[in-house]
This record gives sequence, C-alpha cells and structure tokens, in this order.
Amino acid sequence: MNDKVLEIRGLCVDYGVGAEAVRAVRDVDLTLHRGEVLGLAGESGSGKSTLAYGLTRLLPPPGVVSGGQVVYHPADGPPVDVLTLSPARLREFRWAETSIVFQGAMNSLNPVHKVSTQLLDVIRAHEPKSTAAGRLARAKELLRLVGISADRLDSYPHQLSGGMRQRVMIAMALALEPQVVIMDEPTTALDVVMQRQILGQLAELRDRLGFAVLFITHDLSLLVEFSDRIAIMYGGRIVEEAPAARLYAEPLHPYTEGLLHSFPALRGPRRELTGIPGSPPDLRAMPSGCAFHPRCPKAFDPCDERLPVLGPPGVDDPTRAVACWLHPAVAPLSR
Amino acid sequence: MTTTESAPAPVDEVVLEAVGLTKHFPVRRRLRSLLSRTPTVVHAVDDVSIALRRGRVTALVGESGSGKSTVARLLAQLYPRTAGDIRLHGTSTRVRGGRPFRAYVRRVQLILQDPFASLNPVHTVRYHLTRSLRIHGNAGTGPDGLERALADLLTRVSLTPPERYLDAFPHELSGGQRQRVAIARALGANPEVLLADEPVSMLDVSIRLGVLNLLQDLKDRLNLAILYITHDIASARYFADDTIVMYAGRMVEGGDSETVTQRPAHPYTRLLTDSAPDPERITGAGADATGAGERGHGEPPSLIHPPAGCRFHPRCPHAMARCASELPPAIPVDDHPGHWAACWLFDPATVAAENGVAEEATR
Amino acid sequence: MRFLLQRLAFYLFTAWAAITLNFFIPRMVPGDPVQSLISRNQGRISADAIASLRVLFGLDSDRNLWEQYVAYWGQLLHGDLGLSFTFFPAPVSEVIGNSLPWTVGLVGVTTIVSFLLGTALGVGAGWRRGSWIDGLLPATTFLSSIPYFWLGLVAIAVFAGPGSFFPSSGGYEPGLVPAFDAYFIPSALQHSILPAATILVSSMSGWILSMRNMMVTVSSEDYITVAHAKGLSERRVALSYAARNALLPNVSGFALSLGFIVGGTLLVEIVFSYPGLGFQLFQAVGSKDYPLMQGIFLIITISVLVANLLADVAYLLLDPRTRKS
Amino acid sequence: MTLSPSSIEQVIPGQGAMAQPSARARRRRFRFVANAKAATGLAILAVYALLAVIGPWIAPYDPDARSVDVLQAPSARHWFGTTHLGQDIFSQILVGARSVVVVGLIAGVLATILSVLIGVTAGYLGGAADESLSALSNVFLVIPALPLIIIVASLVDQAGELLVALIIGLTSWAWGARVLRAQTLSLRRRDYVEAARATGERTWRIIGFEILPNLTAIIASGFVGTVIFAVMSEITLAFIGISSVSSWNWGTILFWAQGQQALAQGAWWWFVPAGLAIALLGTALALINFGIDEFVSPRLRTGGRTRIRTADGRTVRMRVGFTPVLAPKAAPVPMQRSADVRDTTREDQTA
Amino acid sequence: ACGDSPNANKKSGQAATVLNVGMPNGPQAENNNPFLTTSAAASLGYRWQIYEPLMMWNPVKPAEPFKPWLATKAEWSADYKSVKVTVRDNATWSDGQKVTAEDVAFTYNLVKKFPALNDQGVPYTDATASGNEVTISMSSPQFVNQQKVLWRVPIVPKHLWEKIGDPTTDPVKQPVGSGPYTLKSFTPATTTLTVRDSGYWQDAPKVKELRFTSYTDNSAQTTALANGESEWSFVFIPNYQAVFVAKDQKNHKVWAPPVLGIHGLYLNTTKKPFDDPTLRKAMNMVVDRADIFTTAEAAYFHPEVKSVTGLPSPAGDSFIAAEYKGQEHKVDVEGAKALLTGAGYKLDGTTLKDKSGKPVTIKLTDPAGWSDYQTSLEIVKDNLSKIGIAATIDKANQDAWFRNVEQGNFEATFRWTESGATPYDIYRTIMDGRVLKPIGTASPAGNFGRFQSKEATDALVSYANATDDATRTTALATLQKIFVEQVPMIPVGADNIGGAYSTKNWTGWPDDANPYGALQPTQPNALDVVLHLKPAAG
Ligand SMILES: Nc1ncnc2c1ncn2[C@@H]1O[C@H](COP(=O)(O)OP(=O)(O)OP(=O)(O)O)[C@@H](O)[C@H]1O
Ligand SMILES: Nc1ncnc2c1ncn2[C@@H]1O[C@H](COP(=O)(O)OP(=O)(O)OP(=O)(O)O)[C@@H](O)[C@H]1O
Ligand SMILES: [Mg+2]
Ligand SMILES: [Mg+2]
Ligand code: NI
Repeated sequence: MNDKVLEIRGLCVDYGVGAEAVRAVRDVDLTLHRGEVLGLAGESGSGKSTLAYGLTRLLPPPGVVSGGQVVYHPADGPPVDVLTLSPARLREFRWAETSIVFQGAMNSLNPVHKVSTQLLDVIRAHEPKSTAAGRLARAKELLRLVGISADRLDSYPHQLSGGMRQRVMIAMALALEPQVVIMDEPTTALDVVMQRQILGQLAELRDRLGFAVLFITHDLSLLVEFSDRIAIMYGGRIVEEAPAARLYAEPLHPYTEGLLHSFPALRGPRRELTGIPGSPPDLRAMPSGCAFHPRCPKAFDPCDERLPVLGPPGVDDPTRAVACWLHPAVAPLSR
Repeated sequence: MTTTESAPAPVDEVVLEAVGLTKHFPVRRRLRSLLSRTPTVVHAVDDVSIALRRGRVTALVGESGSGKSTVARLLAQLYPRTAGDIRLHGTSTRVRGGRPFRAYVRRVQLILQDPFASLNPVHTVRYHLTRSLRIHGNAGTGPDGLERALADLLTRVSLTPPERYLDAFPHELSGGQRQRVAIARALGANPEVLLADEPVSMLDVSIRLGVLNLLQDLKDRLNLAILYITHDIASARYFADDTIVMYAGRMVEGGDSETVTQRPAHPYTRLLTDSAPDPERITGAGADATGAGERGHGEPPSLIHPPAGCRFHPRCPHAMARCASELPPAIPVDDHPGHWAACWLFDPATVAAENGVAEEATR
Repeated sequence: MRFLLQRLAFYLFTAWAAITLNFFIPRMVPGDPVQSLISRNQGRISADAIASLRVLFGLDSDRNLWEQYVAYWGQLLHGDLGLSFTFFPAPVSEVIGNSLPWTVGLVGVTTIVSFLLGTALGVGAGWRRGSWIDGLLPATTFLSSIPYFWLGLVAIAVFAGPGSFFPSSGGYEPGLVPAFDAYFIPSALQHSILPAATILVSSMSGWILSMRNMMVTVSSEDYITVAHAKGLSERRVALSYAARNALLPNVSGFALSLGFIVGGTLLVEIVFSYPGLGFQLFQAVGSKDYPLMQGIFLIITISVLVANLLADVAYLLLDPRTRKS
Repeated sequence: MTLSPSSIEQVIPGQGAMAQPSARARRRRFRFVANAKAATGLAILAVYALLAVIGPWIAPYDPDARSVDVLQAPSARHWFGTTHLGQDIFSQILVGARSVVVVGLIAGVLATILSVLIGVTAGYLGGAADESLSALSNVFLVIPALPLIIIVASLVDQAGELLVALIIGLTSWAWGARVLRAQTLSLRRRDYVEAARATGERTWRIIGFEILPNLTAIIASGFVGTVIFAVMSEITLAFIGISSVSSWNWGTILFWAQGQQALAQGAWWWFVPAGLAIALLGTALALINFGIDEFVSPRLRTGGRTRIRTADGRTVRMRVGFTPVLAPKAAPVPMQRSADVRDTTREDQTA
Repeated sequence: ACGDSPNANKKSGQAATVLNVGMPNGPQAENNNPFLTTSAAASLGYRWQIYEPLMMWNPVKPAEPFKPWLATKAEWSADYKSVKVTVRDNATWSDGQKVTAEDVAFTYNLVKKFPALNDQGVPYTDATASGNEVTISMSSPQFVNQQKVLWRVPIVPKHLWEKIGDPTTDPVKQPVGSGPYTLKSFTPATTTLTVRDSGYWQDAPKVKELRFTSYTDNSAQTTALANGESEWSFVFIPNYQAVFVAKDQKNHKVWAPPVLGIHGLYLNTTKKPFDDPTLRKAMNMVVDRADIFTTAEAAYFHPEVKSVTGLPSPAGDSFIAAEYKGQEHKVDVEGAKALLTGAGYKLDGTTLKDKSGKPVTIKLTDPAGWSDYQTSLEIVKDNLSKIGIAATIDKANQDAWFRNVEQGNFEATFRWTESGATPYDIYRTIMDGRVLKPIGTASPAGNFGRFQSKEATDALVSYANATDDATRTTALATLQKIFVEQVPMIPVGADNIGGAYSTKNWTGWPDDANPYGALQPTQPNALDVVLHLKPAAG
C-alpha cells in the first residue's frame, strides 16, 4: 500500500503572466500513496483549490502552471508526467485515473442537462463498450451510494438542494473507479449524517479498490477522523505534513496549532477558542521569510528573513515534515 | 457599519416570526402528470414555525435537502409561500416587490448558501459591497467615506488588505473569500435580522471563528437577530442560543443549543450528533464510526411523496406503529424549559408505557 | 390545461390586435388602388379608366372604415380573403398560393441551412476564441453587411450570363409548368442555387455572431471545466455542454425567423425575379392592394405567432430553468 | 523576499513588480482597446463618424453637380469615377456617409434600447407585465417593417432621415426583445439575482446592473445586427426608390446605378464603392464586438492575450480545460530532478 | 408517368417556333379576362393574341385610316355619335363557332352594361346587330375616341360570355377568342400560348408558340433581353446601346416611335411668379430637350419633342398648325434673359429677381423612384440656373406626389399627358378648363397646373364636337397658339409605343422603314406584329 500513486514536485501555479502574475501555489511537494487519504487543510485562499486544479491542468485562464512536475504512477506501466501529456492522452487520463469533485457544486453541473445525462456520459466516454442498460444501472447504483433515490436521476440540477448536488458530483467522481480522487470541500453542504455515510462508503470503496483520495476541507475534526495523513497549507505552501493522529496530538507548526485551537468541539466542556490573530497574507505581497511570521506568536530571529524548508523535524521522525524554523529540517524531504 | 443605536429595545423581543410556514414546489415531470388533476409537488417546507429574537442566534440544522435554505428564502420573502405567515415585529407581511419589499429587506438580510452562484460574475467586489452600502445609506459621505466603509467591511471579514480584494472579480477569489464577500455584503445593510445560510461552510476554522465572533459581537452590540443555518453542529453549540433541527421539511426538535446538542431528544438529532466528526475518536478511516452508518441506514425520504406520520419513521430505530400514521406534534421534553421534540417517544402516554417496559429491560 | 388555454387566449388576443392593426395601417395611406395603378403605368392607362376601375374594385360605394372592418372580419371568418386589386379579380388566396411555395421553399431551406451552418461555425468560433474560425467572423460579417441586392446583382453580373449554368432570373425555366417531374425539379433547383447562395452568404453571419458570443460567455462557466475534467472528448464538451447551453438564444431566434420565412425576402425576389410572397407584398403596398396586403399580413401574422409559440416551447424544452415554478 | 529560482524567472520577467490596484483597475477599463480587432473596428467606425461630420466639407465636388466627364472610370480627377450625369461618385459617397451613419446608429441604438427595456423587463417581471409586453412585442413582430416604413413615409411628404431612423428603430426592436426576454427568464432565478434582490436593489437596477451585463453577448450581437439592418433598410428604401429622403446616401447612389444598369454598362465603379462602404461599416461593428468578450465574461480577461510564450520558445494557448504549462518540457519521466532543485533552493536560502 | 408531363417536350429547343416575350410586371395571377386592365392577359399583353378588335389602328401614324380586322368596314355617322361596322364572315372562335354580328353587339352591350369593363370610358348607349352589321351608338361625339371604340375593345363570344355570371370578376380560365392563339399553360411567371390548329381567318402565324414571361423589374427584364432570354419587350433600357444592343450588334434592336402623348414639366400657373406667361416662356426657352433626351431617356425612350406646339414628330406632324410648321424649340439663354429683362425681371448676378424684387426659386418634384424623371429634373435644374432661377429637387413619395399633383400642391413637376389619336388628348390634359379644380381639390382628369383659359376650353369642346374638318383645324390652331404663347406646360419628350427586340430568331418587326404598327407587346398592334414575323433565315 505504500507505493506512490501521485507525486507532486515543486509545483508552482500562477494567475496571469508577466507583471500581473499572482503566485497562488509555491513550490509544493506532495506525495499521494496508493489507497491513502491525504487531507489538505489550510487557510482559506491559501491555494488548495488552485493546487487541485493545477495538478490536473483544469485551471481556467489566466491560471498557468509555471513550474514543477506531477508524476502519476499507474498501477501498471511506467510513470507519466501529467503536465506533459498531450491533450488527447490527458483526456483519457482524466476521470479514468484521476477524478475531481469541485468546490461549488451548483456550477459544476450543467443546468440544462438532467442529472442522468451528466452521469451517464462520463461512463460512456470512457467505457464506450458498455451497454445503455448497464450504464443506467450503474448510475442508479452510484446515486444510491450517495444516498439519493434513483428517481432523482431525471431531475435537473436546480431542482436539487445544495447537498444533493454535491452528492451527485461525488457519485460522478466515483463512477469510473479512478486511482486518485481529488475532492475539494465535497461535504460542505452535507449534513453530518450524510457526510459520514458518504465518507464511510468512500472508505469502503477505497479499501476495495485501493484508490487514493486527496481530500480538501476545512473541517479539521472530519479530517483528523477520516484521513491518514494531513497536509496544512498556508500562503501557497505546504507548511506541515504528518499522519493525522500525530498532527492532531502534536502539531509542530504554530499555524497548525492555531487551527487546532480554533474549532469548537461538539462534545465535552465548552472550551475557549483562541483562534489565530492577524489576517491572511496578501499573495501579491508575501511577507519575507516564513509567510506566517507576522502572525506567529513564536516568531523569532530567522523567521522574517529566511524561508524555512519543508522537511522532517528530526532524524527519528521521517513520517512527518514541517516548514518552520522552530523545527528546522534535518534533511530535504525524501520519500 | 454605524454603531449608533436607537433606544435599546427589549432584548428577546421577537423580531421575525414564521408561523406554520409551508412551501411546496410544483414539479412537472411527465406529460402524463400534466393531465392529471392533482399537481405533483415537492414538500420542501411543511408547517415550520420559528421565532427570531433580538440579540439571539437561532441555529437551524438538519439533513441536507430538508428545506433549510427554503425556510431562509421564505423568510427573506424571495419565494411566495404556500401557506403560513411571516410576521415582522408582530405584523404579518407578505411583500412581493417594490418599496415594501425594499423596506423589508432593509431589516432582514439574507446570505445565500452558495457563494459561487450568489455573486454576479460581471461585477467586482467593490460593486457588490458599494451597492449594499449605498442602498441602505451606509456609504458614508463622499468618496473617502465610501472607501473607508468598504475597507472597514472587508477588514471585518478578514479580507485584508482590502485593496487586494476590492477590484477583484468573484472568479478571482477562493471559495472562502467569496463567502466572506457575501457576508460583508449582508453586513453592509445594517439589518435587524440576518438570515445566514451556511455562511462559513467554506472558511477555514480560524477565519470561521473570526467571522462567527464578529457576528456574535454584532448580535450583542446591535441586538441583531440571527438565523444561522449550518451543518456544523459544534458551531451551533458554541455560537447559537437556540437550535432547531429540521428533517424532510419539518421541524423535529428545538430548544436551547446546549441542551439540543448535548442531550438530543429526537432520534434524528441523536443520529446527527452521533455522526458529527470527533477528532478525539481518531479511528483512521471513520468507516466503523460508532455504527452511525448503520443507524443512519436508509435513504432520505422522497419529498414528493413524503412518508405519512413522522417523516423519520422509516429510518427510526425506535419507530412504533403509531409513528407511521400519526404526525407527532411538538411535545415538550422536560429536561430543560423550551426544549421540545416532535416525536411520539415523548408523548406522556408513550413515556409512561415505555418506562415500565424499559425498566423491566434494564433490570 | 389551464396553462395551455391561457397561452391560447394570449395568442388569440395578439392575433386580433395584429390583424386589426394590419387592417387599419394600409388604409391610412393617402391614395387608392386606382390612383396607384394609373401612376405606375405612367400614362399607359388612360385617366378615362379611373371611373371604370373604381367600379371594378368596388370603391364606388362609400362604406366607412368601421363597416369595412366588420365586413372584413365577416369575410375572414368564412375563410375568404377577398379579391386582389392588382390581379383583379384573382382571389387573394390564389395569389398567395402561387407564391407561397416558392418563398417557403427557397427562404425556408436557406433559413434552415443558414442557421445550421452559421450556428456550427459560431460554435467553432466561440469555442476556439482567437483561432482561424474566429477570424472568419469579420469576413462573414463583411459579406452579410453588403446590401443584399448588391450581392445578388454582382453575383448575377459575375456568374450568370449567356451560356452560364446559373440562370439570372426566375424560379424555373420559362415555359415549364410547375409539376413534380424530371424537367421541372432540376430546373427549379438550378434556378435556386444563386439566390440561395447569396441569401446564405448574407444571412449566416448573424447566426455566427450570436452563437459565438454565447459560446464565449458559456465556455467560461464552471461546468465546462468539469466537463473537461470528466475527460469527455473535446467534441462532446464543445457540443453537448457548451453549445447546448449557448444555443438557447439562437434557437429562439431561429424559431422567430421561421415566422418570417413566409414574409419572403423582397430583395431576393426583386433581384432574381423569384416568384415569392415578398415581392407580392411589396407590390401590394405599392398599389394599395388592401385585400392582398391583408392576406399576406394574415399569413405572416399566423406564422410569426406560431413561430413564437415554437420559440416559447423550444425555450421551455431546452432550458429547464425557465419552467415556471 | 527570497524567490525560489525556477524556470519561471525567465518566463515572467518582473514577476516581483507590484502593480498598484488602482492602476490595475484603470487598465481593466481600457483593456477593451487593447484588443487589436476591436481597435481596428473602432478606428473604422471613427473614420465613418468623422466622415459623417466633415464629409460634406471635404467632398471635392458638389455631389449634384453635373460635369462633362460622363460615366468615367476612376481617375485622379474623379477617384471613384462619375455617373451618367457626370457627377462625382466620391463626393456622393462622402456626402452620403452622414445619412447612413446617422440612420444606422440612431435606429440601432433606439431598437436596442427598446428591445432591452421591453424584453428584459418582461422576462424579469413576469406575470401580467410579461404578458402585456410580450403581446406588444408580438404585435410589433408581426407588423412587417418594410411596408410600414413605406406607408409611414408616404404619410409624410418629406420624410427626413431622422424619421426614417425612428421608424426603422421603432419597428425592429421586437425580435431582440423576444430573444432577450427568453434569456432573462433563465437568468432571473440565478442566485446572484436573488442575492441582489435580497440586498434590496430596486427592480430597475437589478435589470440594469445584474441581468443586463450578463446579456451583453446577446445585446451586442443584436446591436450589430440592428445597425446593419437599419443601414440596410435605409439603403434598400432608397434603392427600391420609395424613400423620400432628398439628401444623398449610399442607397441613393445605388439606386441611380441600378436605374442606369451600371453593372450591365460595365460601370462597376458606380456600384462597387457604396456596397463596400456599407459592408465595411458592418464589419467595423463586428470587429468591435470582439472587444466586448471581456466585458461579457470577466474570466476571459487574460490581459488581452490568448497565447503566451514559454521559456523554451513554445507558444501555448490559454484555454479552458487545458491549463498551459510554462515550464520547459521536462525530461521524460521517471525523472530525478527533485534532488538538484532542492539543492539550489537551499543554496539560495543560506546565501 | 414521365411522358405525360406538360413539360415533356419543352426542352426540344428547335429554333424559330417559339417567341419569348417579356414584360417587367412581376408575378401574375391566372386571369385572362380581356376587359380587365389588371388581368395577366392585359398586363402581359397576350389578350390581343387571343381576342381581336374590330379594326387595327396604327398609333405611330395616327392620322392614317384604320385597317379592317374582325370588321371589314366601319362607318361613322357625321356627328361621330354612332358607328356601323360590318363583321367579317370568315372568322371563327377557337372552339369552332362562327364569329357573328351578335357577338360584336353582345360585346359592346356588355361593356355598356358593366361600367367596370369600360376601361376607355366611352359613353356607349346601345349596340344592335342586323345581319352582319352592327350599329354602336354613343351619347356624345367620339371623333377623338375612334380608336377607343374600334381598336380597344376585344370582341368576345356571346355563347360563352352569356353564361358568365359576373364578367367583372371572372378570371376566364379558358379563354376562347377569335385570334390565332389559344392558351396553353399559365404560371405566375410565364404564360404560354400556342397557335390554333385551324380556323383562323387569316394565314396562321409562323410563330407556333408565344411565351409571355413576367420579370419582376426593369433590370431583370433588361438582363433577360441582353442575354437573349427575352426576344421582345417594352422596357426602359438605360444606355441601351451598351446594355442591350452591344450584346448582339446584329440582332438586338430598339425602336421607339413616338405617339400623341407627351411628357413635360407642368408649372403651377397659380403660384407666383409662375402665373406670368413671360416667365414660363423664358423657362421654356432654356430647357435643353436634347440633353434630357440623351441623358435621361437614353436617347430613345421619350423621343424629343421638337415642335413648339408640343406635338411629337412624326405622329403629330399632320396636326401642326400652319403658323408653327417648322418652328422648333432651341435653347436660347440670351433670348430668355432678354425676354425677362424686358418684362421687368432683373438678373442680379446669378439670381433672377421677379418684378417685386424677390428672387425666383422653384421646387421641382417627382417620385423618388422614377429615375428618368429625376434625371430630367436634374437637367432642368441645371438649365434654369442659367437664367438665375434656383431650383431644388424634391424626391417625393409616389403617393404623396400623386396626391399633391392632382390637388395642385406643387410648383413644377414632370408628368405625362393622356395620349390618343389626335392632339386633343395632349391639350386637354394640360389646358382643359372643364376639369379645372381649386387648389386642394383633386383633378384626376388633368389640368394639374390649374391653367385658366376660357378660350382653350372652348377650343377643346369645339374640336371634340365638330362635325367638319375646318372647325377642327381652327380649334386645334387656337389650342396650339395658346400652348405656345402661354406655356401652360413645358413639353419635353413624347411617349412611345416601341420596344426592344431581337432579330436572331424572328424578323419582320416594324421599324422606321416599315412602321406598320406599334411595337409594344401589350398594344392591340402586337397581334399584327406577330403575324408579320418570319423565322430568321439560316
Ligand atoms: N483568477 C485569479 N486571479 C488572481 N488571483 C486569483 C485568481 N483565482 C484565485 N486567485 C487567488 O488565489 C488564491 C488561492 O485560491 P484558491 O481558490 O486556491 O484558495 P483555496 O485554498 O481553495 O481557498 P478556499 O478554501 O477558500 O476555497 C486566493 O487568494 C485567490 O484570491
Ligand atoms: N425550485 C425548486 N423546484 C423544485 N424543488 C426544489 C426547488 N428548490 C428546492 N427544491 C427542493 O426542496 C427541498 C429543500 O431544498 P433546500 O435547498 O431548502 O434544502 P436545504 O435544507 O437547504 O439543503 P442543503 O443543506 O443541502 O442545502 C429539496 O428536496 C429540493 O430538491
Ligand atoms: Mg477552494
Ligand atoms: Mg441549503
Ligand atoms: Ni414614360
């Protein structure tokens, strides 16, 4: 289970070119292992969605991928750099190997097509040999998977509630049983019962099919519970990466720590929520050194001058990495 | 936002009230149904009564598709209602447009659920916010005043530096940023009632906290009445004074937030709280999370042909024969004043009958 | 059912208003059929004929407008369109019947082809903004901005002429009698090529332009990105997702344009001496042929209203969001 | 601020330079002109507008004046040749520009305004307002424009071009109104419209500022269409000899050319310039239409560029669904580049 | 089956059996009623190929005697109130029945009974047949209308027309006449006639089939003529040398003999200062008719009127009074200036001032679409500027123009006169005091310029009612004198009844050398022309 399926190296994504360019994702290294759920959390506007779209080359103009590699390791066959694929190959690759659930589900569904049409055509596109009846049966099954009754197949997107639309998108993402599923806040509009049900299904399917999930959400408690590893983004960079439980129990980066002190808990006594003082950085004028230093309660000397590298904080702990001068990297992250 | 406040009205005064609110959407599905006499409808909201009080936050939680957004839109008078009444300060209002409608929205502001759809793609953030300020006379005087008001609004929702966002188009913003613009826009109106439909769902926890604190602060200082629709029950616990739970277009439980979230009465609420993610539980993949998956088994009901009786009964582990036929009224739960549940389990008769059996069983 | 009845009432009302207007407008014009007949013939009809023509057209009896209006409705309800003045005493229905098939044939076919072709090109242009198809647009607009008669006359000057395959005028070889046979049909087709081609050239760019603009608007929507993400073929994304959504205004435009087919294209008919309704209408207006004018107006009214209904229905079918809740 | 050195530096010079927000906003406003096609269109239109104003003054001859140069081909003396009366065609074109431009624009603007007002209002308001406005546009749709123009023109002895423009404008809005109404129907339930309503915007403002911008695509193509239609109508009226406009316009020129069978006589110069001048006017409008893309959809505001060059000299197109990759084509995978990237990074940081 | 198609033999294009006639009249409706001006038969002219008149008259030589046709003889009473015709006995209808005097009497009684059919407006009172003679009576003298009675009325078979309920609304789908042709097929664009198998009273024509094609407008008709599609038509061809003749120098011909009807500039004689005959005279002196003829009328269409009496040559030659014989218009700017200065006008630089010192300006008006008139006006404008009169041209709407001219609301306009067998029609259109109406009231019959002269009116009456030639000559001389001296209208060109034709397939057309009839396909003469045609040699 521990082999890589998707390897992101030094990925940089810009909006615009030339003087107006805004760098939204900076030098991101991230590895997704087969069958793993990698949670991605972080500041709103820190580039999570940009990362997700950038690596699949779905960023609308003026987005450009300005550097790096995205290497996909298929179950069989040699690895490929997704960024260098020809459009035709890319199209085959998409959804069959990597599917993606977008943030903002209303706009992800074509308002003039029925749900069924949109579900079926992805199957037909990639499995041209399938029969119509087979496809329909599959579509119904997929909807059932996400808890929507099959009679909703004939609905148009605007007749569904926000949550239903999101579920339809999730169902669609699973339709071809891809190796990698990227989910950008897939459960924001879902009630917790449904959320749990779907994630449960997802976990079950993952166990069965062995796909990996890049799971983007703000719901830290969900993330901790659901994912194997968590990466935290801030200002376009990954600032910390660790197994879920470790991260929750022992956050190293002050930003992560701040996040963990910001969410309310349902159970137990009401605790004081401290939050993170200050405001998010401006992508156009990033602070020098560590981008978090102006807000960091523990900032010290090198923080405002030198950029900390993401790397394991100690030789003994190769499973996690952090980019903070409090825990300087002992070696470049190598996996 | 101005902080000038008129003579403090009594806290707890009901500002906006819904009584027996009902909304059915007609659906035309087949040619066949065109000819049939009875139109098919989606029972999106049935008999919902909510009172929003000055200086209080009322949370509305519930399953997705249960009609929360519809309630919010009904309260904002964006949809005509099928039945029921909406009272602003006790007077029944039904406004379709024009001056009365604008007078209404000046007092009642809605934040729509989907920030991807609710910002006009052709306008900048500046336009959206300026309009809101202008319409409600909060734009200050002169261009400088407006500029200051705009910067102020953006700073409140942590969109800093404001200049970076003022001239941005919606598509240049991340989901969370859009959501904050939507909030800022509603705040620009300086309303009495804020109907916030999942206002922070796309924000990271730290900003979410900031925004909720901001709302709390406004509520306290300006005695705002807030309807807070959310899926994040934990935040309802922290942020809301009262919580109402909806299921399939109906209210199933209501009461003080702490009580509802800590001692849920209705089986659906219990299911909800049990399902809520809990980092303390760290189980890795959540597949076997307390059997919630098992208990929540079953599909959400069809709203076109909703189940008779209690709408939850097909999925309810405690369902009784009666549940399938009789609609449970709001029955007070005696653990806390104001706590009620629409469930036959709390009918004194049932309680009495069950009690005996239950005690038998535990022994 | 109620909805349908309501629509029907609405269309009936519109039809009534339009027909009434079309009754009164021509009668507000100074001059009468006799006068215009004389003036068109510049002296070849003697002024002595005035009296006889007035008797002939029944203009000698002094009925006021209102009585005429009532009588007109009476006739109309009996399906009687009256007698044309210009071709007196040919019944209006016959005059219309003679020209309508030609108009519908030529203009109808070219409208459809032009819509299909223009829309297809518009899809291409909008989908690949900035590509060569997009670059085609100024060229096609250029062609369509050329006054139609200019284009037609130049086409005749260049392509038609003695010995050319393209006849310069008429709907078929003079001397042939309209019939579905091996002589007539090829001749009719041959005669329609040049007019059809010029109509196409001059009408296509409108479709291209509007389709392109809508495509551009639509192609930046999120669901297009999603369609790409789904790995659908470029064609499917462009057609089934982008074009399908962008098509809506064009389709309603198309439905409307169907209504104008029967109105014909006056200039085509003038330039190519094509036997169509447009020229009849033009002549009728020129010669104050009220019955013919009204007859043609009636046909136009009906077809425009039907087309409108089609447009409504098309929108309802194509865009589920417009279905009333 | 330390930048991680990567290939981007070469691609995007001045990456660090900060653009002032206000300057950015200002640039946005004029980006319209940056589009080469739109600029060309605007330039042509400007020339026409200029001609409309000064045409009569710069015309070398009196367009009515007869001369001994009868039916002559273009020459240095008569740039566009002469008519059968020896009139200078170039002067006629210059003098005729005003009428064409005035009628085209007035009628086009009038029809567009009416269609927007009526179509969008009907679509947005719905109900009885919709029904009555729709009925109105249906009635106007049914009234055939050309006969009506002929009829109205005959009611007035001396129909000026303003009247012609008004009639054309008043009779040609209905089509646009229908199309706009239909599109508005689908826009009015969009969330952002509801949001604007919930903010308390007045109806006219919602129509004007929330819905209208999203209809720009249709309005623009409609406007181009109506202006062309208006110009055509005017010219056609003159051509078939029924308009009573006394002044010169290009249709009058064509009327004379046709009356004298210019083409059959081989006098192409009599026929060609007016036709091309009209066509060029239409083309200018279509070109300007390209500039509105970025208004229609702010997402398309890519700095006016649809193509960008990468460091290694490739040209990539900005397109939806296939984000361009600026990095030079990497070595075939599997690659071991990561190590040295990291090395340089570290060097930089320690420097 | 295919063989049954009416089009089956169409493609066999052996030369010289078919004659293609064209008219620029737009699509037609099937209507062969010979009495109705609006019928296709009248509009395209084929009614005269099917139905025949009693006598043939040559408008090119109006003073020549009538040629016998269906009637062998026509005798007018001295007062011209009745005419006795002798019907030929060898004529048959195309259904085989004999043409009888009964038929002729029936026809005239029909026209009398239905005013709607009386498109010549002749006041018939009665027609009676006896033997092979018919006496047709009218209520007033018809000296000036002889051709309207004998040449303009198509004779129809009684046995068929009796049965027609309302001859004014019957389209006569199957026309039966005494002429050499019968209707073969009708389409809105083309009507085809074939020659009768037998029974025509003269030699059957060589043209076996006549195709009358209706083109939508002049330019389409001209194109068809130029490329040989049409072999005969009547249409205005601008620069006909280049456009038509040059396309086939040898065969393409145009012949446009003038008739007794003219076109000219009507002046409103009630509008100051044009109520002054001196001014009108001066204007008449500067109008360049030759220029108008060559430039506006392509040097053929409205033949230049040279005689000062306004009568075209040669048609009017025999009517010109002795004192005006040989007197021709010529442009005389100096003379005009002298005349004006003599009458108290002042030429102030380039502006003519009238007696009260006001500059003389004039508005010339004509329908916008009539390009030859408009060109003429351009020239007139130019001419008038020579004597300091500033003219403006108003391109009017046709209906408005028509109304304004009839009501006298104009200053000057180009228009036609009636035409007929004598100059009477020209002069009555211009000067008839009997139809004089106040300004604002329509006078459709003529005198648009509101010319007031009792003398002229009396002369007109006397000319029409005279029973002897001497009275007529005197009356006509008086009319000419008034016309020349008072210039109620400036005559410019004559009407023509010519046409364009091709000798490629058919020869024998009338021309200057042999002007046996009018060359217009819609005139009764057309039948005579067709009968003259012979296949071209070779
Ligand atoms: N077209 C654009 N032009 C300029 N900046 C943009 C553009 N699109 C996005 N951005 C900026 O890029 C940054 C990253 O956006 P992204 O959507 O990736 O954030 P995110 O991490 O997904 O946030 P959220 O959790 O709120 O969705 C944001 O600050 C946003 O403002
Ligand atoms: N315009 C409409 N036409 C028909 N049905 C509708 C319409 N709008 C909403 N519905 C239906 O009404 C029900 C309630 O929808 P609503 O959006 O209020 O749910 P919600 O509680 O907000 O859900 P979520 O939490 O997923 O946003 C859903 O079943 C939905 O399908
Ligand atoms: Mg995002
Ligand atoms: Mg909702
Ligand atoms: Ni003439």
